[in-house]
Amino acid sequence: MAKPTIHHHEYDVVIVGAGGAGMRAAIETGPHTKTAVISKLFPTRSHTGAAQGGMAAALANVEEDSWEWHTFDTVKGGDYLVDQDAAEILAKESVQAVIDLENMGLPFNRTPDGKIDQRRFGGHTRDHGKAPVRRSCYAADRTGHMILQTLYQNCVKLGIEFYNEFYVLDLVMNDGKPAAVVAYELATGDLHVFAGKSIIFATGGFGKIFKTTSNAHTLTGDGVGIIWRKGLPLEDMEFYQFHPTGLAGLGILLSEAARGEGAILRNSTGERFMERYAPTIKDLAPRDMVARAMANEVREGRGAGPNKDYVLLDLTHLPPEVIDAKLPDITEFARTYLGVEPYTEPVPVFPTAHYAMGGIPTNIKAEVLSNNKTVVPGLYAAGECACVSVHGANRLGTNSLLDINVFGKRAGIYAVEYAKKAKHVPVPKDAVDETVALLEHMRNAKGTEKVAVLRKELQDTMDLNAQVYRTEESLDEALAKIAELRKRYEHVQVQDKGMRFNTDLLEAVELGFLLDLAEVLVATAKERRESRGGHFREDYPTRNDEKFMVHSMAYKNGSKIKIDWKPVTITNYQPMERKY
Amino acid sequence: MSDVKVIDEIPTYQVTLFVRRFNQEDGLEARWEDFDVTVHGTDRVLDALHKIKWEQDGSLTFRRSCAHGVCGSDAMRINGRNRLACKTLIKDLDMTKPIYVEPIKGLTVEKDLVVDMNPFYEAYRAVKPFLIASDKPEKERIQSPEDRERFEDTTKCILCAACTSSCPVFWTDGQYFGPAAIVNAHRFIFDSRDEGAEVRLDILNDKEGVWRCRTTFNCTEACPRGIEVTKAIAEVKQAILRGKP
Amino acid sequence: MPTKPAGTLYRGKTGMWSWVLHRITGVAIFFFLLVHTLDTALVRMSPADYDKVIATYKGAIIGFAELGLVAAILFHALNGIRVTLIDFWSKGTKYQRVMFWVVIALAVILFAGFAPRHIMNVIHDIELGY
Amino acid sequence: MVVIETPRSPRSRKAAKFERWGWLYMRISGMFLLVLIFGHLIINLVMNGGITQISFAFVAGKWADPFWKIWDGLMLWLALIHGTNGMRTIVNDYTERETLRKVLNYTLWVVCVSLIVLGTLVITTFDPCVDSSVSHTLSVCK
Ligand SMILES: Cc1cc2nc3c(=O)[nH]c(=O)nc-3n(C[C@H](O)[C@H](O)[C@H](O)COP(=O)(O)OP(=O)(O)OC[C@H]3O[C@@H](n4cnc5c(N)ncnc54)[C@H](O)[C@@H]3O)c2cc1C
Ligand code: HEM
Ligand code: SF4
Ligand code: F3S
Ligand code: FES
Repeated sequence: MAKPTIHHHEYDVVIVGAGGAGMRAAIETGPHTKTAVISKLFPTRSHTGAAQGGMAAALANVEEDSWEWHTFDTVKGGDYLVDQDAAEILAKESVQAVIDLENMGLPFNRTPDGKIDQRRFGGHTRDHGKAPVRRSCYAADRTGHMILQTLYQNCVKLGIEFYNEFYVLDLVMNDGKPAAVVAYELATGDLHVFAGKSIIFATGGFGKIFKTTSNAHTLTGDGVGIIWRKGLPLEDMEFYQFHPTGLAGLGILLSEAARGEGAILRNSTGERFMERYAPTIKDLAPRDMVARAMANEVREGRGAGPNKDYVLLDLTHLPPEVIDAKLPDITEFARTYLGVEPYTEPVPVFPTAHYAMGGIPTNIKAEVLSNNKTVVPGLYAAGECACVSVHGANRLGTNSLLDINVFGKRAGIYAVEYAKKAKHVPVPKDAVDETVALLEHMRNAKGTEKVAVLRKELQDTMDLNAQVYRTEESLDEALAKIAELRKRYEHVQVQDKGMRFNTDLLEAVELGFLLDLAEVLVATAKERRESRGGHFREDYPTRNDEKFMVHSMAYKNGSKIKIDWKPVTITNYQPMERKY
Repeated sequence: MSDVKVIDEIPTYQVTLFVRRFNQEDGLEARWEDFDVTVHGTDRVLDALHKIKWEQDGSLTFRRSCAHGVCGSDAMRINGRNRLACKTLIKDLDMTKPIYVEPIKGLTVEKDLVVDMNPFYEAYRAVKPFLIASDKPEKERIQSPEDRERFEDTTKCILCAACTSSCPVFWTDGQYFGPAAIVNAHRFIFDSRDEGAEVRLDILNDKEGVWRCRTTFNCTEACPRGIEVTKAIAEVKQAILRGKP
Repeated sequence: MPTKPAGTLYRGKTGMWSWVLHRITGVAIFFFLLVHTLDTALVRMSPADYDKVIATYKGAIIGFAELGLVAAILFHALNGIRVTLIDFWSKGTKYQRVMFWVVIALAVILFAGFAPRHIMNVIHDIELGY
Repeated sequence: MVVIETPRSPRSRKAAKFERWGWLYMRISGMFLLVLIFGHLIINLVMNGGITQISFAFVAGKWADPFWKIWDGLMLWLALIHGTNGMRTIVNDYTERETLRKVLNYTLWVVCVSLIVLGTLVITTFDPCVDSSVSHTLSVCK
């Protein structure tokens, strides 16, 4: 096979990923420094566009609200594993983040007097948990779509340079500093080296390690995986959020906005079971609680359907006009994919793998950390791939769209600041060697293992062993399975030997990242012998603040995983029991 | 609560897909290839394509991401009509006949179902698809719900190109801006906060602009987001005639 | 095996087919109009020749072709109204399909009114020995 | 050789702002033509003997009245321009090479203008009595 052609580019700021976080950063860097945005998808295909419900900000447009309450909710929602300085920033800068978007043209829904309308969302309350508050700014149930479009529109306006359908496969480090990224051009099979003074990772999540997920096929955690392979740590990887209301069997998300607008979860007997689990805010309790409650109903035999394996989301009492105006897309999903008419029939739902709370550790300037304190100069991460940590053990709905905007913007600002005073780190001669080796190995392998089979086995074991409920045994089982899959992955087979648009090859590469991240997730989950937020251990069903009020930090140590801990930043809110 | 709908045991079916293949690298002409796949009742055409790629022929190439109709990656021609593969349930097609899947028309085929989208994006960018406003408000700009509603329909566009590549005028010489670009211009022309309507109307009052639309409605019928595309185009035509939105 | 060599025909609906028809009928009428202007010009040059030409119009073949022409004009004109309504009436796009069937229905009715009369006339002329 | 369905040529944008007038004209002339052509068809092909009645004498009789001269003149102008402009659209749609496009469009307009001039001359200078072999029967010529 011919050696790929190699191209070299030099930019001040290189942004990997053109989702919400990447493009929000680009809007800050583009006007000030030479910026390239590299994305494996055309920007508006990024999964930010799938977000539905809204973006939290204490605008107080419809009722009294304050950023302090928002901070508290975020901390409490995250089961106190939130870095409170970061959460304060998130809540404080939320108002400006929403105004920025509106000013850029985002068509938010409006109140009768023309201001941005707001609605309720799980875990967001007034005055430290007294009652649900209307804090989520939204545009029907396509808030993420509008954010993604608006950000792309503004990038077009600013003339940002995009390299679309370029897969970043490696980060080139030199002497502990980032020098460049190596990208594979899908259309040609050529390799490109993008040298940058500042490099921002905004590659999104990795939901595809699970079978039932709301995440896109392309969310394979490449960015997180690359950082991991460079020997940098990953934080809080055991915390993965399962969203309560995925379409049963499919995983396609039905936004929490449905419950925000009054939809009710019921079991097979028609009981509103959330009344038992969270008497005050019921269906609007944080996601981890609702997801577990649902799984529990099913376990205890109160699931609906022929196999009693899901519960029901009831919207039938909502006026059709309200459904049409506020939840048009998700009701359409129910109709299209399950053939259920939400006006008159309850919709079968079950928890779906949704959001990675953990990821690349960063500080509040979005700088990537190489251990509990040290910053990697010039390397930034923002969005779902990063862990600031504002979401702690469980992210509140609508806080992620906020996260990508607040910390995307911050990443941009600080990347510019750094690029203005720094020089390019020399790109070593052998910069592309690893990538070439990786690709050629895959392309030429005479293996017998099919990517899709391995991936499916991985996803099955993850759904079975590392989902809403986990135990030491189930995690061990998952680890063993992953080890087996890793071996088989050595003999993976790529049928397409071509250079152009070789998605077969890339799926094989992506599977490598999935295996890495799944392993880290399970390994850290095993070490965290307590239950907190999205991580629930049946063998350790309670929260253990004495031992585990710390972030996990996983390091790659050869082929082993080393786990360390990092203290949580606490400012105002001491850990309390989480009751709703 | 009304009766619980029982979703019965999901049946499986055997279907044949005819997929239009083309790869510059193998030197062959574009051709049809057939694949037999077993599918479930809830499977979409995208699932069938995945099954082919994952189990039979890894070189089959197509774009996809979200798998539920929101990212706009997988517009293709299914049984002669433009649809999103991820929104087309196989059981809704006539399964007694083979299912024909081919790339969208009017854009150069790169490989199998992948086409060169650049001309499409270029037309989109040409209409200045971004808010043009000179004021610098401290808070949000005020906009009444009615004004907001005025352009609601066209904000839904996911740039999938199903419309533009279904348009007979676009097929002829590929110079026409195409419905998607006009939809995205409409999105801003009728936004009460925007000040750039005149510029956009001028751009679309071009030889290749709105006047080339012959109201064939293929675009409206193809749009997976249910946007009333032809209506939006008609509104832009009216606005150009009036000289203002 | 039904391996079709080329891509399939796009399966557009009434909107697309009405446009195809509109286009074809437009071209047909255009070419007829060219000829018709020339032959009518004969009334100025040579009335005798004019009458000769017109006589052929009354013959069987052209006589029946005229049926086609009238059908084309009927469709083109009525669909022209439909197109104009789509453009200028705010509900036009909503009712475009209904309007298409109204166009077809009206065209058929008008044609049904016209055709027998015309055929009778043509036959009558042929009988007269033209 | 590889066959790719309908490849597109690169976009070349020439601002031609008269398209709008062409578009408007098609609709306005269409509405006039509706009345003119249907009137014409009814008088010529439906009333009285339909097509059997048509002859030089019939035309001469009609054009004795300036009303019908104006009617037919208008129809001539509007229809030819409407048709030619429509044909121009079609030519623009289906020609890829610029020269071919120019040649065809140029031809269209030459034909259109010639026929309009010819037709207008015929109508305005029409004299029913030019050819006595036919016109001797007409009352106007007696
Ligand atoms: C169905 C759904 C609904 C949601 N609803 C909400 C909500 O209502 N409110 C809320 O706050 N949050 C919501 N979320 C969460 C939120 O949308 C996401 O966490 C957030 O959008 C992530 O944004 P991002 O920019 O980090 O990543 P993404 O938008 O996923 O973007 C990732 C980018 O990285 C690029 N990329 C990835 N790998 C590579 C590579 N190797 N090389 C080059 N580029 C690469 C991709 O092309 C893409 O452009 C939802 C999530 C889902 C899945
Ligand atoms: C009887 C009344 C007529 C009406 C109401 C009418 C109406 C129209 C309209 C509205 C259009 C524009 C269609 C579009 O933009 O999609 C059009 C196009 C056209 N018309 Fe007519 N027309 C009439 C008569 C004629 C005549 C007499 C001719 C021939 C000389 C003609 C030839 C054409 C042609 C060639 C087109 C272009 C078709 C295309 O672009 O697809 N029309 N007509
Ligand atoms: S208007 Fe509809 S069909 Fe066209 S690009 Fe947008 S979403 Fe796709
Ligand atoms: S398909 Fe084309 S012709 Fe007009 S109505 Fe749609 S743009
Ligand atoms: S895969 Fe996203 S629209 Fe079909």
